[in-house]
Amino acid sequence: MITISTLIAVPAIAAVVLLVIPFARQAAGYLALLVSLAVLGGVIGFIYRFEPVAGYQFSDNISWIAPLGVRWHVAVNGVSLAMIAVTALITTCALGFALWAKRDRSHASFALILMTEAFLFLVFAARDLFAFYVGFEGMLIPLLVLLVVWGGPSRKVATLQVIAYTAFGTLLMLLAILYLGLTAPGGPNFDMEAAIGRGNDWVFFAFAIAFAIKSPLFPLHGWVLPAYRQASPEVAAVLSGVASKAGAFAFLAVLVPLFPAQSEQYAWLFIALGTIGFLWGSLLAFRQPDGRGVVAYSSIAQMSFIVLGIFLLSDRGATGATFQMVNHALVSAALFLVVGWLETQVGSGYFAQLGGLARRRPVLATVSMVLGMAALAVPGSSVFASEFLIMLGAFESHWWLGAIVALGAVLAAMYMLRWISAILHDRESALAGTLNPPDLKQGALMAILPLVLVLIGLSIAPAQFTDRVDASAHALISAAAKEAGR
Amino acid sequence: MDIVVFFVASGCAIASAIAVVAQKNPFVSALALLANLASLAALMLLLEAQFVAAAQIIVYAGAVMVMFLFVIAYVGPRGEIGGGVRKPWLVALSVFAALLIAVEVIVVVFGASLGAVASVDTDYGSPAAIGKALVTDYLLAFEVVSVILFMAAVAGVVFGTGGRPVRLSTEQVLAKEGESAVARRREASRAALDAARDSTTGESAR
Amino acid sequence: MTELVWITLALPLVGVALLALFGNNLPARGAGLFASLIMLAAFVTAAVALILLANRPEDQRQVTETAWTWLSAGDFRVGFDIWFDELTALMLVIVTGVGFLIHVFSIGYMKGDLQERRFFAYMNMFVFSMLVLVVSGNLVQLLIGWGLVGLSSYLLIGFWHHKTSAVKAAKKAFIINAIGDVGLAVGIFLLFVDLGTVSYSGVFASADTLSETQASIACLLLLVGALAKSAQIPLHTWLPDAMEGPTPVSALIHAATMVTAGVYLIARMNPLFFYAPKVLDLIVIIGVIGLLMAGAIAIVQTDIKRIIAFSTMSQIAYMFVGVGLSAYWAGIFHLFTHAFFKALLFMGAGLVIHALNGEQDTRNMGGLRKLMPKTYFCFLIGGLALTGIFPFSGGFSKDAILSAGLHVDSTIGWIAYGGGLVGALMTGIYTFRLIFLVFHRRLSPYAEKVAPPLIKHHGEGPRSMLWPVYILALGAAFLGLLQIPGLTHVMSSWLEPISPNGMIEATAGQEWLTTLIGSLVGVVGIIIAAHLYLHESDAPDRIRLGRGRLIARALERRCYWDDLYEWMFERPTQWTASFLNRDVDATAFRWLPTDGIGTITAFFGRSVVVLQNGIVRSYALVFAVGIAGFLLYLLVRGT
Amino acid sequence: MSVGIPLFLGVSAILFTIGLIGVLLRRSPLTILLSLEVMLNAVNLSLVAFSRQIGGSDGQVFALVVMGIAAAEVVVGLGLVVAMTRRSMVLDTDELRTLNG
Repeated sequence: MITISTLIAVPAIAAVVLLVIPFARQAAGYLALLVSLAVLGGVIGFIYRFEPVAGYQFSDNISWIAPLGVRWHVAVNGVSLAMIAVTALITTCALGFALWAKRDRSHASFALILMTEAFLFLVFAARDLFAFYVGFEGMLIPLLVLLVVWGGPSRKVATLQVIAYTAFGTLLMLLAILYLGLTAPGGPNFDMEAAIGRGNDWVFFAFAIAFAIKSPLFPLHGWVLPAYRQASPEVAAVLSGVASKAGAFAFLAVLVPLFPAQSEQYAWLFIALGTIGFLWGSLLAFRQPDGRGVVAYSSIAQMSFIVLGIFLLSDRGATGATFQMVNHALVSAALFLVVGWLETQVGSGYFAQLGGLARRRPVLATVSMVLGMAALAVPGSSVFASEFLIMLGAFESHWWLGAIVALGAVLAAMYMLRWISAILHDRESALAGTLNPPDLKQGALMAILPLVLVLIGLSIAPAQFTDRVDASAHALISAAAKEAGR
Repeated sequence: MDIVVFFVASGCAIASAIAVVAQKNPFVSALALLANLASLAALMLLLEAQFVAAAQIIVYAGAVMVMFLFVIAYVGPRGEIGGGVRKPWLVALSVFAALLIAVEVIVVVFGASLGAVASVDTDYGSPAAIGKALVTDYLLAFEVVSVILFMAAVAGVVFGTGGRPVRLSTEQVLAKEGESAVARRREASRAALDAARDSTTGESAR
Repeated sequence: MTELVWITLALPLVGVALLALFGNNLPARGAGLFASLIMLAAFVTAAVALILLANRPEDQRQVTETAWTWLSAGDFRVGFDIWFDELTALMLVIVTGVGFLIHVFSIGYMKGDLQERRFFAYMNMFVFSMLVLVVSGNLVQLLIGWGLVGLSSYLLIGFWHHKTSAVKAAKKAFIINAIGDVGLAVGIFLLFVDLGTVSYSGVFASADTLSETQASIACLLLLVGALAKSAQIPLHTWLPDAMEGPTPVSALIHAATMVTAGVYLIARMNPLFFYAPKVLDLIVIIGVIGLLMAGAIAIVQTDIKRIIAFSTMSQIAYMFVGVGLSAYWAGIFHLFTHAFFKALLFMGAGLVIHALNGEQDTRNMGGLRKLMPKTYFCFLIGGLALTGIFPFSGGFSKDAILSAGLHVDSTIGWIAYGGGLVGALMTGIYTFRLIFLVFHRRLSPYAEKVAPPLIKHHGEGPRSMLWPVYILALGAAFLGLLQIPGLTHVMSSWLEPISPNGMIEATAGQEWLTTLIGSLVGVVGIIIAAHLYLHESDAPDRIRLGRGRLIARALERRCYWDDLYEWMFERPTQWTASFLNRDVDATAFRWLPTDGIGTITAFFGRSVVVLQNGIVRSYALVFAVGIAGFLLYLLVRGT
Repeated sequence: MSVGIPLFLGVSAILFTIGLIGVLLRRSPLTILLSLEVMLNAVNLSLVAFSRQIGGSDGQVFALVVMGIAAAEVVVGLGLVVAMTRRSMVLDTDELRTLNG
């Protein structure tokens, strides 16, 4: 029987092969695309075989580093499978976009994207703290290389900022993991099951800070803007789409189940930070001068909102947060690809140099409009469904909290409308008028369209998604919810 | 008798030490140091350390001071630089710190009772006794000192022979560069350093 | 029967999909024709469904059906439902019927625009959204329809997106409607928390378990949504700006259907509002203030579409008064007749604008009666219906609302009655001011230059534009006969079952009395308008610049609502956001944790670098001081 | 033995202080080296005095070692002075500030 390990191994092996053998661009691109499509197919297979109420499935549990008690223990529940699926999809689209954009030294860039995918799979599937750490830290390596080699003009500073932030967080987490693993009763044991409830406040916060940086949660979001601005579009898509979800996912699937008491005790803190971050990011997105800036701050807002949903420690909050993670991954990845496409065509992502692009470009207009409307959670969209659940959860815990975050949705409308009209509407800028960019088509469209279609599909029947993850999400928060007496 | 010798010798020692420190001309300072060494040798004789006293005279006055005088002669009038022209509070602090150390030591010395002085036989302080100690208990220290001395000699040769021998008097040097020129050069290099630093931080700030 | 409803719902969606995917393969004309045929089919199915429903016995006229579960989490489940009863059926027919006529009208109106396919796709999408809204069987789906009509409205207001003013108006409409959506959403949260359900049947069944406070708060929140969507005070400022959209859009969305959704919501949720009598009173008061204010503002406007827009706001305020008085059938009746005569007026205005090559300023019109007699005739019918002159449709429906106030016979009832009559006077004034300015008087120089050649070339408009106007004119003239006081009761008896707690219905005597007074007041208004505007005179300007100048200026600035919001919300938000972005976020969160740490360290390094001055003697001094200090420490410590 | 050991130590302290003042205040490297000699000799005196106090020869051996080290230090110091002179540098320690931060 095929397990999750296979899913992790395939892109990893492909990455190594691509890295070592200097394929030509086309060959490397199609090979990478083929691999990622195969992975996507595998994931779909897993989704069909998945039993929503059966807990963790498709597991492997073998000894890995015996003296330390580290085991290769991977398995998925509904939440992790959802994240794996969205990772596979976004990676495929990012590869497609990279192939279209014709990067130099492409075989290496494809290899690194696949490597990121493998590490992300490990993060989402790991049931052993050490393996989780390997994935959580390891995914940064290809991402940073992608950022620093294929990024924009200030890529080095951006990379330094990312390193400064994440190194701080993950070092704390490493200490916490070592503490939990080495103090396990009966010899070193890094299995997550063995760590449940054994942590103290310091260990809890060491994890929380690492996850908050990766998410990014409100006061630790400083690395986001430079990184998202400087990364090449496909890397920005992966970074904002799924790499940041690793942080939020870890809150839900690692922090809350492992530290039920602390999660309950400090839930107010994360709810407060999530609320502030939601409003903060929304307000700041409203003032950014460029397409990427708006998406970056909207990501900060949305990720803070997701963390808020997780720490509601309720069914609605957890399911809504999971759903929102998937939705936001799709939306922000697609938005970055669209903005990146614009940059390749117009040479600038700044609003002052865009505008009026809806004329004669129906495909671009439709795609951007659908994405923009999804991003501002127009009722009926899947993003609306997930935000509705989180807000309902917030309202159930405190009515005023629900009211505040609901008002935040108005801010989302403000900045997304500004994004839409600055790109599509009003007069054409001089630059866009002179360059007269073509409509979105073929290669780039093929990279973006799957994300849009999945979003539309999820909008038609969000329950198809929520029914599959509801039980898993509930299981993850149930211990902490029990602490709260809920 | 001893007490008279002690006071005369120590008075000479202190006076000559002050002369060493205060004299503008290094040549005079060196001569004052000779006097100081001699007075100390006398004091050591009072302490029945005959060998050390002799070594003091022979090694210091005989060898080290000669080297000093050679260098002073080599350097000539350029070695004559008056007392420090520094900020008054630094001078005050220096003197204060030094005097504080003196007072503290004296307080300790006279405040603590050292107890009875050990009685010694005539052998004490003789070359034989010292030599025996040097080659038995303190052999390692002895050898280390000799190695250090050797290395110092090599270093002296290296320092003394490198560079371009230019014979310029202090006045000439001052005329060539001038105090203000030195100051200006210092300013320039500092400004360049600052500029370099600002440009690096500025870039990363962007 | 439910199959027909599903088909009605699906048809416009199919239209959108086909137009979006294959629109480019259609000829420009074909898109309009296709969309209109879709609408015709939808109208037919809706009408058949209505007839089938009417043939059922009265106690079986409420059908619900769930297609699939839309969203679930824990014990929260909502389906994609239909809830088909008398009110839904009526709304379906209004939306598809008026929608069909306006689609046909648009074929002519939008001819020559390069983006007709996009226009018709948006129009079909709007109809779909509106149908989702009215057929919904639960509050979440209502909210979805609520949001989707807002989206369609945004797209259509900003249809000419190269115009900055249109884009701005579209954004404004969307954001204010988003505020309304939030109010509605929070109301839904509250109902779910209190009642554990969001379906209509569940809410209605357990509404009596709510305390009055709970019911009032929930109703207030729903009301926020209704106010935003229906452009009522204080969330009305988007509607006049929304006239930036093409005229058929104004007719369909901003007159006939979408803006009346608030009335529909209150009528639909009446079993809940029954438990919040204070909120109902508030609705009446908001309605009265709104109808007076909008009517007064309409008197001073110069843009033909804005005058009609303020009139719309005023008429919806009447509907609010009606539902606020628990005369739900009267509110819906007015909604029904209003859909006809207001669409008629908008389309008449559209004909005028079309004939004047896009001109909308009434000062550039005048004397069009002779050039466009058919339009004038239809417009006059619409104007009389709007003014509420017996026996035109608007008169019956408006008087039904006012007489309900008389029937209630409380302070609120009298406020409604008095306010409504004053409003009727204003309605007469502004409606006929508009008619006189546009159709009477002398031809303005502009109109004289532009209109005759255009009209000579293709008449008052293509047949596709004229026929819908004729049909609407028929409706505007005669639909009131459905409910002649004391004689016919089609409306009130049809809508009776939607309110389990009973409705207010005035006696025939009260209604006739109101009809008499209302018509008289309307005629007085017409006379005043005729006195001031029938012929060119400086009388209006004398009032405007003379004694009434303060009021006139306030009205021309639309009572300062826009300025108020700009200074209260818009600018502070922008300032705060700019401040946070430029000064706080950039320093505290982007600079401080990375470069900031380096810079601060370097700063401290540079401040202690003084010690490292390179002078060896200084080091010796520090050394000496250290030794002295250490010895002192040892001495003082003893030992 | 009529003179108390503390008196020797007191003299030693005074000499040490004088030397220290010289090191701290004078700018000429030659004078500084001479002042250092004064300090070292002061210490030598106290070493010999302590040696006498306890009656062992350890202190004296230590004093001899100090002398050796002092000689080495003088060689290096004077070598530096000579090197400076040969490079026609100003013989002023305040001007030697390449360590300036």
